[in-house]
Amino acid sequence: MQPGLQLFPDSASTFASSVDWLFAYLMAVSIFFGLLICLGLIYIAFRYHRRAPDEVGADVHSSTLLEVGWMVVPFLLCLVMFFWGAEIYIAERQPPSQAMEVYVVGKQWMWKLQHTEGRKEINELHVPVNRPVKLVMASEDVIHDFYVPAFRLKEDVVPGRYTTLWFQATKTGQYHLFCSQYCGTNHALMGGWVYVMEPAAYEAWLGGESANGPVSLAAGGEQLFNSLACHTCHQPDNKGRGPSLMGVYGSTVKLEGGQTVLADNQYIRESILQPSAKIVEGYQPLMPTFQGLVTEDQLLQLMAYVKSLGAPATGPSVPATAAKAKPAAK
Amino acid sequence: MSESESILRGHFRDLPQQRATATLGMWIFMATEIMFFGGLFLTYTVNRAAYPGIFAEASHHLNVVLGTVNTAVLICSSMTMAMAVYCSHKGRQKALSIYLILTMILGLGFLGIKAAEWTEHFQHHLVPGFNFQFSPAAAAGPAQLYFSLYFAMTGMHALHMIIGLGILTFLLIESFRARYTPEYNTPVELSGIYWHFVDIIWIYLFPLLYLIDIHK
Amino acid sequence: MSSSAQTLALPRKNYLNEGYGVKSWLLTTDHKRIALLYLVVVTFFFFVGGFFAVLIRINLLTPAGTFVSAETYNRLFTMHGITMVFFFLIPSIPAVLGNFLIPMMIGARDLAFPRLNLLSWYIYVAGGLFTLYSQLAGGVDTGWTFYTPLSSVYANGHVVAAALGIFITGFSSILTGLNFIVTIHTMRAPGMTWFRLPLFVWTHYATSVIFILGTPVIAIAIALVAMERIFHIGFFNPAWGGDPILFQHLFWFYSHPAVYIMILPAMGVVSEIVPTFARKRLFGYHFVAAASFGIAVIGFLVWGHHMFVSSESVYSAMSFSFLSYLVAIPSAVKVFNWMATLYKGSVSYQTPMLYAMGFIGLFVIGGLTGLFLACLGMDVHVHDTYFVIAHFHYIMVGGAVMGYMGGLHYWWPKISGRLYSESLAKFAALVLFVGFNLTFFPQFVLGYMGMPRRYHSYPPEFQVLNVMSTAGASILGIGYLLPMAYFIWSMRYGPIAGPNPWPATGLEWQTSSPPPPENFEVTPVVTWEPYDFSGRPDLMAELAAQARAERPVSEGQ
Amino acid sequence: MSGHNERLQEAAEKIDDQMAIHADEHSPSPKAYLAVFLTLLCLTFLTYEVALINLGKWNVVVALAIAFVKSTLVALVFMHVYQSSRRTKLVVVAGLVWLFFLIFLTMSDYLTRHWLY
Repeated sequence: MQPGLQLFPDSASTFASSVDWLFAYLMAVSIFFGLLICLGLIYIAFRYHRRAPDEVGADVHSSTLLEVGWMVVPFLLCLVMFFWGAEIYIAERQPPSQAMEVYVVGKQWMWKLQHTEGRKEINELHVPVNRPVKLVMASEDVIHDFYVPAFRLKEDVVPGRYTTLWFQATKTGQYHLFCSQYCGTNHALMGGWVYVMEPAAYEAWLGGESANGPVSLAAGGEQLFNSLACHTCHQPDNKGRGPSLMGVYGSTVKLEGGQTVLADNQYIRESILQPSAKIVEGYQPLMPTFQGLVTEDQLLQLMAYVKSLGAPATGPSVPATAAKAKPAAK
Repeated sequence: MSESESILRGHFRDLPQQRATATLGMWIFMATEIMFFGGLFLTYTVNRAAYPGIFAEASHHLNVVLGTVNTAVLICSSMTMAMAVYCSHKGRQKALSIYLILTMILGLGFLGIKAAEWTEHFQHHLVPGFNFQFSPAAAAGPAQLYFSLYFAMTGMHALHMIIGLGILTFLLIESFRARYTPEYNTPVELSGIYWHFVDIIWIYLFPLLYLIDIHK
Repeated sequence: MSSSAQTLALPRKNYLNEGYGVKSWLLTTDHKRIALLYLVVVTFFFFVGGFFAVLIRINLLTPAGTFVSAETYNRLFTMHGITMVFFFLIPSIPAVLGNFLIPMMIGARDLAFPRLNLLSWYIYVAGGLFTLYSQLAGGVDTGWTFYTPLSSVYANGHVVAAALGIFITGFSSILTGLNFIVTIHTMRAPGMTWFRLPLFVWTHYATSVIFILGTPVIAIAIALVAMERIFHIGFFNPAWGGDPILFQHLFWFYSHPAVYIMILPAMGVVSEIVPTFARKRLFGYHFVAAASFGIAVIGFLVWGHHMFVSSESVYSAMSFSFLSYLVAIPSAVKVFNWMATLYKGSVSYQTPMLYAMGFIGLFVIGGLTGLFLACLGMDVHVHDTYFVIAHFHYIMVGGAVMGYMGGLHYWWPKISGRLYSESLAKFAALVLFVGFNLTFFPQFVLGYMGMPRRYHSYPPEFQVLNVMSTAGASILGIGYLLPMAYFIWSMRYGPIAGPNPWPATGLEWQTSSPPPPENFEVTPVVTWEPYDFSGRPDLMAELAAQARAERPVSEGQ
Repeated sequence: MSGHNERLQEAAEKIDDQMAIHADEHSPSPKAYLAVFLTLLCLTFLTYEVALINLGKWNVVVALAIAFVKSTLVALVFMHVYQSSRRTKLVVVAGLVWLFFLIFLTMSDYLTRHWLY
């Protein structure tokens, strides 16, 4: 980082420039009205200063036209802000389907990150430049917030559910990563760096420290699936006491009672932690809860595994995200 | 400063003004109460939407017959309270006292039945924080949430009932002293509004907690 | 300026000398005395909260933040927030100035429920004692927002005691709001129609609506947090089945409108000061009155803009963003109408007017930066950064506290019957204005740079701006001590003010200063339009008399 | 312009100055109370019976509709809202509208979580 007084943050994502342009518009409107009012006050101070002790003001005290004017004009300017801001916000919530996924777990007071290929890191995130990256985030304890000012992006990491964040870095370099939702004693220390790398350098980094390369996330999930004995009930041929998980991810599941649910991250998570909340049609609520038995990291591994069962031919992420873009049964 | 002696307080012009003031104050307090219970109703709604199945399952542990009887008891007490207010307007001192006593008995009856229900939940380990047990065990978390809300809502309601009984006791003592006349009966009128409001809360608690899932 | 010849002594009978014992104060049902009781406690909490702020700013002088530990720092900003929001800002203008003035402004002898009024002071003090206890016993480190599950499960401090304090104080707010609404409806003097009410009364009506309809919701939310913490039942903790976002909904349903509890009464103060010192009817009276209600009602529909990044649904975020922009309309109406009131006025710049102008300028900056935060794409970047801190301090300190200070200076002659030193007061106002901007303007830049709020230590590139902010805070601190000193001085040594020193048009100026216990010797009858000078022969005569008295001496202002 | 102001003023006065409530003069007769009382008891029985039938998601709707009818009856007759001033009615409506704000806007978040991901 450059020493001395810096007054504007780095811009290193596709969103950064669009947010900065929006900022410019907001500043222009603000400066215009700020100056209008302050200069107006100063003008009045000189022009209408009381000149005689018994002087009173002129008797002008209403004008409907003026009132309507200064209601409508600011509101129209605000409408522009609203639509412009909403457009960026919606884009920020719609990760492209080919985005690479990184799994993030926040806990007091560190960030744990796992790449699908298996490389893990703490308080650091390595990503390739010019490639969309989607973060799937979970919290082990309280609410945290993943914030990268240079990307102009943040999103709370809420316990009990998955939140997502996506970006496409545009400039290699090292950028601040902050936790921006107050999370307890060492909140200020819960941060680190995001390293945006050239694709080749990133690939090399992914290979990792160990000689034979890390175990992929889905493979780790499969080991876990077997060691937790999930496979005894969830057999691939639908003959177990639980439903088969082949091709479940991203599909629409029929529930007891006639409702349906989209099998997304949240559903997989709930099915592991609150299995009796939603019962698949034709099955008994026999599954025990795994609340407290699996960590958030392990849950994400299991999820990656279930996801890999979804579409074994084309690789993990593509059909899942495509399916998610459709609205679920409400 | 002899405020308590005369009916008209010093800072009012006349009795109608004083009466309108007290009535408006009471109604504004009722609006506050709506929002107070509203927070609980919202918490209930959000969580029921999250766990419809388990909430239904948990609601089956309530005694619907007792709940229905209690609803009827409370409606009866509202009737007697309404009659008490009516008698205070007409200046029927003795009938006023009798209706107040009836209302109190019905109110106590409601609380008694409620206490019996709570005892039953306690014996069945359905009180959150006190060795809560639920089967299937996988549903214990949300079921405990249901019972937390159940106790929070019925407990808050019962607290209002107890406060109401305190107010009724005060009214009864004052009515023995023949304080309420056709000219001055605002306290009875306002206590009536409060009592009916507590009734209305129960009118919503009853279906939401007991009824809507019993067919499942 | 106008201790004009006729009144050189305080009125023989006034509310201050009605009784002298402790009992005559602690058991009083006189709204004016209760207002002073509030003034004492509110001032106490202001300096408690200010003390915490000073420690926070000292700690942030260096990036490493070694002045206090992280744990202590977290407790400091939490207690700064809780004290300032719940025990200073929310009661300040309504409970002190509102209590004192509303009955007088509408020509009543007292509030509708005087004993309830006293009770609400005791409830407020009781709540304050719980919170003080939690602070002395080691504090709370949840942030004033009490976000779950941090507050309900993970935090170490005395959360339950602090929550109980806020819960109890809430009832004080509810009773005050109830009292105001009923009083405004039923206690008005003959001829005091709705559209002759001073805007101070209108804004307090709107504030009271928030008090009575918002406060119960936070009371229940805070109570649920306490229950979750004590009994380990999961309303909000996801590990126990609850939903942490639900708490945020319940919390902000009140706490966003609570911002309008702070700013609306201050707008009321400014709407009184501006016509008085411009000697001109308030421009667009009906629109300004309606704008108060607009702010109070729309204020209840925008709370979700505190949750744009907390996994709120996109649809919901968009509707909250849109509704937030609606608040801009009544805010703009207020500001432009004040400007239009000054236009072609006969403006004099005494201390209250300086505060009112300071309010307008700072509120405009606070309001305009609010547009950034209501804007979805922008908020994602600046949410939970120092940009937000700067924004709400511009509203709460630059707006609400400036309004409160302006109101105190404006009505001090009425409250105490005496004048303060005008030159000293002007100097203090200037110090406050400079100190305030130096403290908080750099924080906008810090926020856009990305410095998150509630950070005990920070990256070194943020240091220069933080040092500027701390420097400003030290100036601000002195600025607040000055008025404290000269107000106390004036209580004994200040020149006698007379009934209507500025002069102003409101009913409260039609009685002696300090007013008699029953406010008016005879119930006033109102026949004039609000803020009208030229239609008031009595005031015009007073002005002429003052002019005659002053002209030969030619006193420079 | 002044005509406009006068009309505004008149409207505001209308809301306010119906404050001389003489509820005692128009309060309902015991007969009305009895009728409402019996209706309430019948509705209580009805809501219990209907709850036993499986109507799917309509069970909630029916139960709440009956509760709404019951509470409206209590408010209008027992609490004398029907005879009360417009001001009192305004307060009641304000309470309900604010309750609607709270529940509607909060649920608009929960129920639309899947609209756009």
